Amino acid sequence: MTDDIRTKKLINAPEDIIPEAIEGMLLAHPDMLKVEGATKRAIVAKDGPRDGKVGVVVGGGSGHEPAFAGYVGRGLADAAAVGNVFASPSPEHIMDAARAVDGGAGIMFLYGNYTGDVLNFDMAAEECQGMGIPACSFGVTDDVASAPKGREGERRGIAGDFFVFKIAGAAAEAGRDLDGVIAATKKANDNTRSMGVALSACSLPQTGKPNFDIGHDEIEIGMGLHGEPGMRRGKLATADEVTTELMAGILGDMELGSGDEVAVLVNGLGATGPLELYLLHRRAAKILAEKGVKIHYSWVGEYCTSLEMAGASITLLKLDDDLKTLLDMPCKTPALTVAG
Amino acid sequence: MTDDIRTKKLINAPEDIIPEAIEGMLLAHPDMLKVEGATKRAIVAKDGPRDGKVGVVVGGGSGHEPAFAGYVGRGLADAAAVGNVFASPSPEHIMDAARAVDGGAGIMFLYGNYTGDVLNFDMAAEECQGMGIPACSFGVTDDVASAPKGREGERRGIAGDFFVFKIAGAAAEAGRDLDGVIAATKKANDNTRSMGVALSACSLPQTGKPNFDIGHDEIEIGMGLHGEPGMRRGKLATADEVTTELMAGILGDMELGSGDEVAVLVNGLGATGPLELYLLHRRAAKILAEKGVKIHYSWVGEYCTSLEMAGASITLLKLDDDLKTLLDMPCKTPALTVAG
Amino acid sequence: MASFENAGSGAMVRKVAAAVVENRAWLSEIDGKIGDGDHGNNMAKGFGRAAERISDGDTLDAAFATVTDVLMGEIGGSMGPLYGMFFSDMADVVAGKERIDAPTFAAMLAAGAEGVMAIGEARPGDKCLLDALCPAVTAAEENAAKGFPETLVAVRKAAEDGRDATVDMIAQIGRASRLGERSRGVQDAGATSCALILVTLADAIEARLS
Amino acid sequence: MASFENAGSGAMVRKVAAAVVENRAWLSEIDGKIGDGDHGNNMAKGFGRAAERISDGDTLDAAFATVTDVLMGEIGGSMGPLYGMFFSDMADVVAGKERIDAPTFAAMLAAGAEGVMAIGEARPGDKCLLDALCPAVTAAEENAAKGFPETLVAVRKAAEDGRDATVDMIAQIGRASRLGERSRGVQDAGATSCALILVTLADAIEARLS
Ligand SMILES: Nc1ncnc2c1ncn2[C@@H]1O[C@H](COP(=O)(O)OP(=O)(O)O)[C@@H](O)[C@H]1O
Ligand SMILES: Nc1ncnc2c1ncn2[C@@H]1O[C@H](COP(=O)(O)OP(=O)(O)O)[C@@H](O)[C@H]1O
Ligand SMILES: [Mg+2]
Ligand SMILES: [Mg+2]
Ligand SMILES: [Mg+2]
Ligand SMILES: [Mg+2]
Repeated sequence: MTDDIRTKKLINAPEDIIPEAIEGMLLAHPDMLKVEGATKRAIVAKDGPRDGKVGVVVGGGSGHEPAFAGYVGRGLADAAAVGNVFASPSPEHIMDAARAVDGGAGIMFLYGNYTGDVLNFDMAAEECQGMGIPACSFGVTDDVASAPKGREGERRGIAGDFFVFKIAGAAAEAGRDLDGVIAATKKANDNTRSMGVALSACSLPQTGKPNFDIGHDEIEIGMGLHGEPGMRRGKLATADEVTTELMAGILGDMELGSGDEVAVLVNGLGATGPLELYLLHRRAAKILAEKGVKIHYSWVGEYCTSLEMAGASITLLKLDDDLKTLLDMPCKTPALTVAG
Repeated sequence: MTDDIRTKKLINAPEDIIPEAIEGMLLAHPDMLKVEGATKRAIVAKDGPRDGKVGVVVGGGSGHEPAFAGYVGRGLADAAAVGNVFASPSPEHIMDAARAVDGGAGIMFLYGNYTGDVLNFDMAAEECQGMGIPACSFGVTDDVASAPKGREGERRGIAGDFFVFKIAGAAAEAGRDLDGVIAATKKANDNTRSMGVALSACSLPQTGKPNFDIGHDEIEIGMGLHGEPGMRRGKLATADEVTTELMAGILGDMELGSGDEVAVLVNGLGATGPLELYLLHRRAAKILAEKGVKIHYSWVGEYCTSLEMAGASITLLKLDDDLKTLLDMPCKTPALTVAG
Repeated sequence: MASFENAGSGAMVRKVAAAVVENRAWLSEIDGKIGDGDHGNNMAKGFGRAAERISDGDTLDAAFATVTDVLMGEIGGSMGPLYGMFFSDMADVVAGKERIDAPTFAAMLAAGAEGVMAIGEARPGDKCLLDALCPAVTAAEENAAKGFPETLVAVRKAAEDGRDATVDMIAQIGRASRLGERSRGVQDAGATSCALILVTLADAIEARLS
Repeated sequence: MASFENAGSGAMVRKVAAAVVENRAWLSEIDGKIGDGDHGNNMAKGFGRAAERISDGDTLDAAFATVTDVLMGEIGGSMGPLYGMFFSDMADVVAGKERIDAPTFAAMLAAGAEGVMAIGEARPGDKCLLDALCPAVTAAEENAAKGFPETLVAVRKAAEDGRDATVDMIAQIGRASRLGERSRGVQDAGATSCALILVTLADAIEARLS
């Protein structure tokens, strides 16, 4: 009996969920988005790609909405390659996106650093290079919980994607060449650190089962974006205590001192809403204030999710003048509008 | 044993959740928001209220984030009065908001039509009038599931708040006088219809218990924003079937025909994310297309929630030229930015 | 005829508050069945805070005024205005009185019920707190001439019977009014808290009389 | 020496695909313990679609190429490129051959393993599909001279032992590599699907030989 209990979701056939969601998304944002290519997995900005501009292609598995297609639009990503739930898009999906945004100035591929994404985007980048299109494949590595200091390159990409994508998109929009976009992206990634916590599991539409077990009074500190286990399983604690632990993980890994400036992202994983997220932001802001670190801007909401998981992550982007300028540049996408 | 199982939330003491969330919200958006008044429950736009402009005050219980304080900012609401979880703000909370936004041109109070909100906002409006400030207390009544045709005035306000607030805010921003703002608000409310569905219960921070029971294969059609039962309990159905039923409820209650234009809001209640919401939008858009109804603009995301409830609602706003102009006017708030 | 001193009534109101706080979980649970599950939270927050500001020696009207201030100023929700007016209008009747006898008590309850009806526009039979309150008013008025002990017995019984009768009613007011037949079979939360308040107050008065 | 005809091998690959689809839930479940719980979904989607496009009469290389096309073109994920290269590099070895004997089979598996290592940069011992695959390659190479029957017995055993050995390993690659000691005690999902593929293929070859 209990084996029959599946997580309730508002879906049709599980195997159709991605093409149908893409269709619904295009119908919702016809002013901003279109789909290009035979695979129908490349969502392209109507008002983005143009001759002489570096094409910015983001992507990854589905289930992280609004990432990744929600960040497609003028001033941010030119296209997103949309994979199946929790699975990287294929090289063909990615190439559909790349072809649509190629403006002769090269392609910047951006995604979270997971084996599948690295393999598929790297293959697409090689294919571009084979066609004479300069291309860079770049995996975001913001999750401090996923590998120790000194092994930063092995880290996963989680909500820090948001900042790295924004910076890369703005650099391309500003007319920088591929090397310039790569330099800005790399700096943004080097300056971004995140850590998350999960309170409940999510379940994949295909299986309908929680994809890990967690006790009714437990939390997983350092949980990944796909329900991968984190650093430790602990007892549920207060918002202040949890935030203090997440901030300790982040601050222990980056140099931040009095007079420095950061952007803050408090991100909900799916079932944790603004009421709770603002409690986390409150504590994070106090910790930063105590260190004399200034907050340039904060985003609090759902920017990179794990289906319906309960939990949150905190991300800091350490700013310099250039990063600040790029972060503040206008953009218009379904998930983020920065007004000019 | 099982009696000890509480819904996990990232909070500190439950009784502190609202003041702490307000603190975190102000620390996150110091460019847009400030708090005014002794009760510390009035969140006021930094760049909103001004002499000669009608002051727009929205409000209601907490737990519906980003409603209501998320809609405070230039071009939308001038202030929000923030109640406890699922409980209207008190007349004193509301008066703190009213005093902060009074620019000599009167006050427009907007909230969802619930006994508690009506009582408290009406008392505040009377108090304003007693002080010589013209004021209108207006409850949004968009939920077709909550009372039959002919008894529209008894209906609840759910996600339709979003459209009615936006129109009222834009009318005030455009410099209309109180009568003009009331007329636009009334027309927006008359032209707005919503219907929702719940898949799971939410739980209040104080009790930590699901606030209603629902079987693992059941849905509640017409569910209110606070877990109030809806029109019928049914078996879980596909996204297309559920959308068809919600749209039938809405379209059966408003006159919409070929050539008409609408704005669409597909709203997640808390734990239902964009992947599922876009499936609902897909079906809704097809139904509208079959009727020859044009979509002017769609919003898909979490705009008015019920804590961590799983489920969604669909809202249509039937547009005329004036409503379209007001809807498209720029605004800048934590939850909604419309670029100019 | 039996009566009690107005001064020194604060302790009674604190007993009422303690009963509300004690029943917080239960009141929220029944509100969850056909409402939004917060009645106990709202009530406990309001009465809990009020109790902190009431001294045992306060007059009844002063203690009631404190309850009103907290409900109307800080609590909001439906209960802020409804119980706020209830206690405020009751306070007006006893304000300035040395002692309170049964007829005064009956007049006080009647004024409170009028206050609730004036602001909330509900009636007995709507499945709301008036279904406990109005029968209690009638019982008080009908028994006041017989003195306090009989009056209190009658008030308690009327409030509890009225509360129990809400089980079979269809809600006509508040959140549950949208449910039609589905609202039947569940006891009303507001009638439950109202009966609790009236019974606890009656018990406290009885204790002071003897 | 025993061998089988290259043409007509499509049916064998469809059997492999059927085994993968059948084990979808199980493969996802073990991936959920230290991964993201989707291994069975990814694999079943890819192999299920490929099976629809493979005819029983296809050559082994043609059938493998179809699997590769679906995995690389439509499936993505980690398995798209990893198993994509596996089948693509195996296809290269048998392409154009009339019949396939045990040494060719061994060479084919070896090329597949090289392909996986070239793209994924993992090694046996990392707790991944190579822990089933590489021992199977070695077993095939060591037994090929003895003929197909012995080779298939050895390959099956090596793949299953290799799969079982992943339980005690600490993951060094993929999602689980961030877990350190916490990744121990759980069987690797990729090694499980790889053993399943190898065992099913060996069974199918055995059936064709006899
Ligand atoms: N207009 C009214 N007049 C009298 N009592 C009412 C009215 N509306 C609601 N009630 C009472 O309020 C109770 C619910 O109170 P509570 O849960 O605190 O408020 P809310 O419904 O706003 O969450 C109902 O059980 C009912 O007895
Ligand atoms: N670099 C690699 N080389 C070989 N196998 C790998 C590698 N990375 C991961 N794997 C295998 O992939 C399996 C997980 O596959 P799957 O769940 O489909 O992909 P993902 O981890 O992207 O969700 C692991 O169990 C492991 O055996
Ligand atoms: Mg995956
Ligand atoms: Mg309430
Ligand atoms: Mg209630
Ligand atoms: Mg996996």
